[in-house]
Amino acid sequence: MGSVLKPGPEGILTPMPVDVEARVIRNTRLSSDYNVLALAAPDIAAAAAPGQFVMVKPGRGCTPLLRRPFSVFEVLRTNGRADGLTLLSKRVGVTTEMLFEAVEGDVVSCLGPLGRPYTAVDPPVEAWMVAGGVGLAPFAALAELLRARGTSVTLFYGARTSGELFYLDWFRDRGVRLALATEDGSLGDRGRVTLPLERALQRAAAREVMVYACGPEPMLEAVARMAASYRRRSEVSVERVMGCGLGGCYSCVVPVRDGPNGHHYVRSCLGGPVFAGDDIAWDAH
Amino acid sequence: MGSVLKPGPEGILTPMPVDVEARVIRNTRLSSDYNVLALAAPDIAAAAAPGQFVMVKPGRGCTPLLRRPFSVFEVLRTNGRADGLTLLSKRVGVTTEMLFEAVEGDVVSCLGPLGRPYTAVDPPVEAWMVAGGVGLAPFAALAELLRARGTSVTLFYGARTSGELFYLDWFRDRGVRLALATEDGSLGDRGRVTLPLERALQRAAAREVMVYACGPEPMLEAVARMAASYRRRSEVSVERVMGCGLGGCYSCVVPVRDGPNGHHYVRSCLGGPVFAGDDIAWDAH
Amino acid sequence: MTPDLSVRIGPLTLKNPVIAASGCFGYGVEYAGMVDLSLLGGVAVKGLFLAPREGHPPERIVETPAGMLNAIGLQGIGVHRFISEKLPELRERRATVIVNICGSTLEEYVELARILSDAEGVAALELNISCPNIKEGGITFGCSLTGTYDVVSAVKKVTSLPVIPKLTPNVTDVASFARAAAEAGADAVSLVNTFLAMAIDVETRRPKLSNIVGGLSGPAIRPIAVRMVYQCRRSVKIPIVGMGGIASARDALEFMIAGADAVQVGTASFVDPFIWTKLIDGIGDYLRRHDVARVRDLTGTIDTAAREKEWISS
Amino acid sequence: MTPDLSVRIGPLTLKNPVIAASGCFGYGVEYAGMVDLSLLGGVAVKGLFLAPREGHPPERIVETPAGMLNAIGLQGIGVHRFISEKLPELRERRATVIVNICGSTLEEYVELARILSDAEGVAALELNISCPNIKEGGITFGCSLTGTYDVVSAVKKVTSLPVIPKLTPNVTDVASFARAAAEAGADAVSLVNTFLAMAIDVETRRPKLSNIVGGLSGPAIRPIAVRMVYQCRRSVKIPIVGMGGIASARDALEFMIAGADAVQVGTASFVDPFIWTKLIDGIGDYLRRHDVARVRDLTGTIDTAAREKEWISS
Ligand SMILES: Cc1cc2nc3c(=O)[nH]c(=O)nc-3n(C[C@H](O)[C@H](O)[C@H](O)COP(=O)(O)OP(=O)(O)OC[C@H]3O[C@@H](n4cnc5c(N)ncnc54)[C@H](O)[C@@H]3O)c2cc1C
Ligand SMILES: Cc1cc2nc3c(=O)[nH]c(=O)nc-3n(C[C@H](O)[C@H](O)[C@H](O)COP(=O)(O)OP(=O)(O)OC[C@H]3O[C@@H](n4cnc5c(N)ncnc54)[C@H](O)[C@@H]3O)c2cc1C
Ligand SMILES: Cc1cc2nc3c(=O)[nH]c(=O)nc-3n(C[C@H](O)[C@H](O)[C@H](O)COP(=O)(O)O)c2cc1C
Ligand SMILES: Cc1cc2nc3c(=O)[nH]c(=O)nc-3n(C[C@H](O)[C@H](O)[C@H](O)COP(=O)(O)O)c2cc1C
Ligand code: FES
Ligand code: FES
Repeated sequence: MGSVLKPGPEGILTPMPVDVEARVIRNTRLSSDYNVLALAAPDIAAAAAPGQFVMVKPGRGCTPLLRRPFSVFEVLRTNGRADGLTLLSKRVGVTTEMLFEAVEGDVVSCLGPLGRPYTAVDPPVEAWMVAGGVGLAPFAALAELLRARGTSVTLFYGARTSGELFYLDWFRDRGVRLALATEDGSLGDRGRVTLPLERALQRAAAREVMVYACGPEPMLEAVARMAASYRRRSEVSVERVMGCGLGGCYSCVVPVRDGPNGHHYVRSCLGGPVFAGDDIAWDAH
Repeated sequence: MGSVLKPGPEGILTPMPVDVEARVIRNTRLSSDYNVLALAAPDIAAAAAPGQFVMVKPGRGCTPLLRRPFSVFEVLRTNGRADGLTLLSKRVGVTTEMLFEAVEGDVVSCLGPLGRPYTAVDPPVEAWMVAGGVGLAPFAALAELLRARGTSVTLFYGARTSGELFYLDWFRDRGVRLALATEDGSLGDRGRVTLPLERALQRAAAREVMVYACGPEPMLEAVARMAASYRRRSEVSVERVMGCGLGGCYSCVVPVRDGPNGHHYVRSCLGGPVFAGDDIAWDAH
Repeated sequence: MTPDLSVRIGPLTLKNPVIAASGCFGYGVEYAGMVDLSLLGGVAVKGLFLAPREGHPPERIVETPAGMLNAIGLQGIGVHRFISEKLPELRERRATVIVNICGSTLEEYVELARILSDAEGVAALELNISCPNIKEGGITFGCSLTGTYDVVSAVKKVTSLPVIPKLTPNVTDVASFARAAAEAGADAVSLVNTFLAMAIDVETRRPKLSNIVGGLSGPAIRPIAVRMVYQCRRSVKIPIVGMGGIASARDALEFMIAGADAVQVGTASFVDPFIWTKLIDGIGDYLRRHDVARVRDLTGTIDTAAREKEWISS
Repeated sequence: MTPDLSVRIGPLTLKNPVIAASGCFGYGVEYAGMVDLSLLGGVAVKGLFLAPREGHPPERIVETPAGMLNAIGLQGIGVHRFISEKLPELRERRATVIVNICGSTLEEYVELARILSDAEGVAALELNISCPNIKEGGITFGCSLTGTYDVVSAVKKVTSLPVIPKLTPNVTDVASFARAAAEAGADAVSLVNTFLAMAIDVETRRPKLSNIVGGLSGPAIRPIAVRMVYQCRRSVKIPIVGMGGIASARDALEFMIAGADAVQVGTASFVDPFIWTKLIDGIGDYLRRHDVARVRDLTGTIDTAAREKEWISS
């Protein structure tokens, strides 16, 4: 498979996905539930844009049966050439359990890159990335891309507790400003990540800002509404159960606005996972 | 679970089986299809008698769903105490594939010991063990037991080709005489293992002999008939697809003689896997 | 709080809802040394005809994705030997014995019920009108509404034991069979028996089972079985014993929430013969965690209202 | 020897027996960049009504042991947009297009058939009378013998395209539906559609699908589907398109040996979107290995005679 560009049916150009039996290079456990899995998948790594995802299946057999979607977290490079990628994974079920337990040399089937990436902005527009929990996943790659363009980047990052805020130094090292929140108040604001975000929006006055969000859906909704009320553009990465990741099954739909009150369902694996915050019909279900 | 003795419903005393999550100590590949897997399962190893089996399931999940039966090959001892066992496995499907690929530290669920063992004989009776292919499996443990009793042991061992005759030195080291056969003639007699067996029976004249057999069913039948025609006792270990290994499912039946022409089905996990060669109604199916 | 795990199947009270499924636990006695039979909600013994039966030749089972096929053909010792050879030990072990009975004719069911009603230590009769593996009788009742009605009412006339017809899933509308059973006076229904299925060895082009077809059980069928229990729950008021692919406490709870009063476990007990305490303890833990006092309060509590939105910082 | 992989589905000749199953391959065009559509035996596109449809709200799928449930609710763009927006590209890619049509009424099936008969590039019509996820129409035809007969004969009257009713497995006797279809003039039947099933989240006690129930597909159902194909083969002479859990060439061959003339693959193509050449090549290898000249010579060749004994030094 080359990397031919094709027009996605939901109206976006994506490189042709490839299916790679990727070897595990390294598995770093960040906590009792989170791990970062490094995979040798040069073709995918070279083609992936921030916000895109891969469909992953560890092991053979029927448990799990279907692939699962994961954002491309970091792109790994050797001598400047992309040769691997990492996944930031949170243990919630059978696949993530296997990713958590994976050891060097294991093979993980990896199909990608897939989906519509975030739209990178250039200076003077500032990039504000808003992450809830494992919603951090697309933002390492996005931060690198944006910083390479000289764009100012802030990460608003919320979790239950400070022990679940990862990669803080990684972002600081790349000149990313951090605004943190924890539900137990152990680091940053006590409460949700929308707290520091709203404060910043209040203070941002005339600055141009693009808000990127990834996290649980109610958070995405809150962020999109907040951005809109402050007249800022937003892009959110939605998380849907995906059967195929390729437009085949229609499992992954989100309600997209259709005039003032209507909506229609769009497959998030093709039309997303990244959508403009304004496009989603948040009230639809 | 202790090692209480209970009367098996098919009329035999067996120790209570235990279920052990056994760690893989070592995996030795003997060829592209055969391997010997060493498992840490002291309770089973200590209780197992030659000819008994364990019900094994590698991995979690549904592939495989059911356990599979394997003979206890060797009992491993440290300072004389049984602390592990090995399985001789031939790759034929999903479970044996996983056993072939297993690495140190993996966990294999192991239930046993199960079933009716071989009846060990004492001098002056000689023990003739007849193995076809992976049918070698029960005979390492049996040879050790018999040699410890001072019984003279001969192994008749057939396979397709010399590369599939394993553990020859192991048996020689323990004073076991070998009579080999290969279908391609690369070692021992060209042809089936019944060739050297019949020759030996012809020559054995007045010696008392007990014939033990394990291998494909047509071989067992041939051996049992041959032993009977030379008026020697035989015990054969039958290989049936087993759903439970405990008498619950009635999947594993063999036809056992019932008067001159009749037969009834006996569960080989309880009444066997070892049966007197004369007891099986070879013509029944 | 120690949750109350007892459930009622008509006139019968089980100490907990976990029953060993028929045909998957021998006559129970095979397991008596390994498992304390008195801890189980019940033991459904292997299907019995009046006379002993040899069953089908091997191969009798084959594994399939997340399931297995069986065509045992109801090998069994017949009701008389069961009563004389097995029942005394089951009684001694204080097992709650549910006898699964099979007939080639309506009369055979009636005769079996009569004989077992006189035996000591039988808690209930499960009418196997749903075995897919044998030609004569059984499933012909289970696939006909009047057949189901007739066999249940005939058996009810001759016994005071609770009567639990076991329904086949191989029908268009299982709930109508539950209704027929209820109208005929069944004390409960149990479902599902296995799905008629087959597997072929493509190298030899032969069926993998000697009987050509067999019954599919195991986790593979669970979602269909749960749906059938759900449909029956909305259709009848009598207790339902649910089964099909239960392999964990969570699976058992799924059946109960869908509408089952008790559950049976077959295939999964082949994989883990020590599953029983895990299931019973797991159900207890769930009840404690969810602050439910009695397991019977779970039955049929599926919430089909629209989901609400929750925001947790996942 | 290069084996002949072509098969005949009534008047239609497919270059090989491997078809992408409806609802599992979008409108085909989604895959056009990844898969050479002209290499497939056929592409069964997503079920179409006359009008566009929104389908059910999420969650629409959930994984189950060796299978998955779906309740998509036939979201679709309607037949007119299909003809104008998708069919031209499918034609250009030289796909053999099988259009899966759904109706709420008999008239809707007829109207769809009429419209599609006038469109260029449609090879056959598959009548979806078996979708378990929608309330109106469809499966009510598929669960009634006269309904099946009526819809097939009505459609046959208005089209010269091959007509392939797709049968539901949620019935007691699937072969009787195949017979009804054959008598009504169907060119072939396809089976199975999904099994009505459900899954419940025990923590919330809510169904996992918004539609409460959905259809079970994937390897879990394969043994039941194979049995149904086998039964239909012994009951009708028209071609059979078999499906349900096919994930390898061996699985496809199993269906053909049981009686299928061609096969469809759905769920497994989600796991491996590049499965098509693997299946086609695997079938070819098998034919070579077994010295079978034409794949169609395999259909229904199951050998149900007693097994012979073989002795290999295993
Ligand atoms: C585009 C996209 C990108 C994603 N990126 C990441 C990532 O980088 N890192 C990460 O850890 N996770 C990510 N996810 C979520 C991830 O796909 C799920 O956590 C994963 O599918 C769970 O699989 P499992 O087998 O471990 O759990 P399962 O056993 O399948 O499910 C466990 C629980 O999680 C729920 N669940 C399963 N899949 C999803 C889903 N897609 N969305 C919401 N809930 C689900 C189930 O309902 C169930 O309650 C992403 C999802 C999408 C759609
Ligand atoms: C008491 C007993 C002791 C055994 N000891 C050993 C042993 O020590 N070493 C060893 O390698 N094997 C042994 N076997 C055979 C072993 O159980 C099978 O090889 C194993 O079940 C195959 O599992 P699988 O998942 O790899 O293959 P599967 O995928 O289950 O099957 C692959 C193929 O093997 C056939 N098969 C599966 N199970 C059996 C079976 N039980 N008998 C015959 N054919 C079968 C299937 O029909 C299929 O064609 C023993 C069997 C029994 C009954
Ligand atoms: C090997 C085997 C034998 C069975 N024998 C019987 C039987 O004798 N009577 C009966 O009513 N059901 C019988 N069943 C069906 C089970 O009781 C149960 O209904 C079915 O297996 C589904 O449950 P499971 O998925 O937990 O196994 C048998 C099932 C298996 C697997
Ligand atoms: C997500 C999904 C959508 C489906 N949509 C349709 C459909 O629109 N029309 C139809 O006839 N069958 C539909 N089916 C059924 C499949 O075509 C097929 O009959 C079934 O999935 C069994 O095959 P499989 O196990 O290979 O998936 C759908 C199946 C799935 C999984
Ligand atoms: S995941 Fe299948 S269409 Fe989007
Ligand atoms: S393997 Fe289940 S009874 Fe023998």
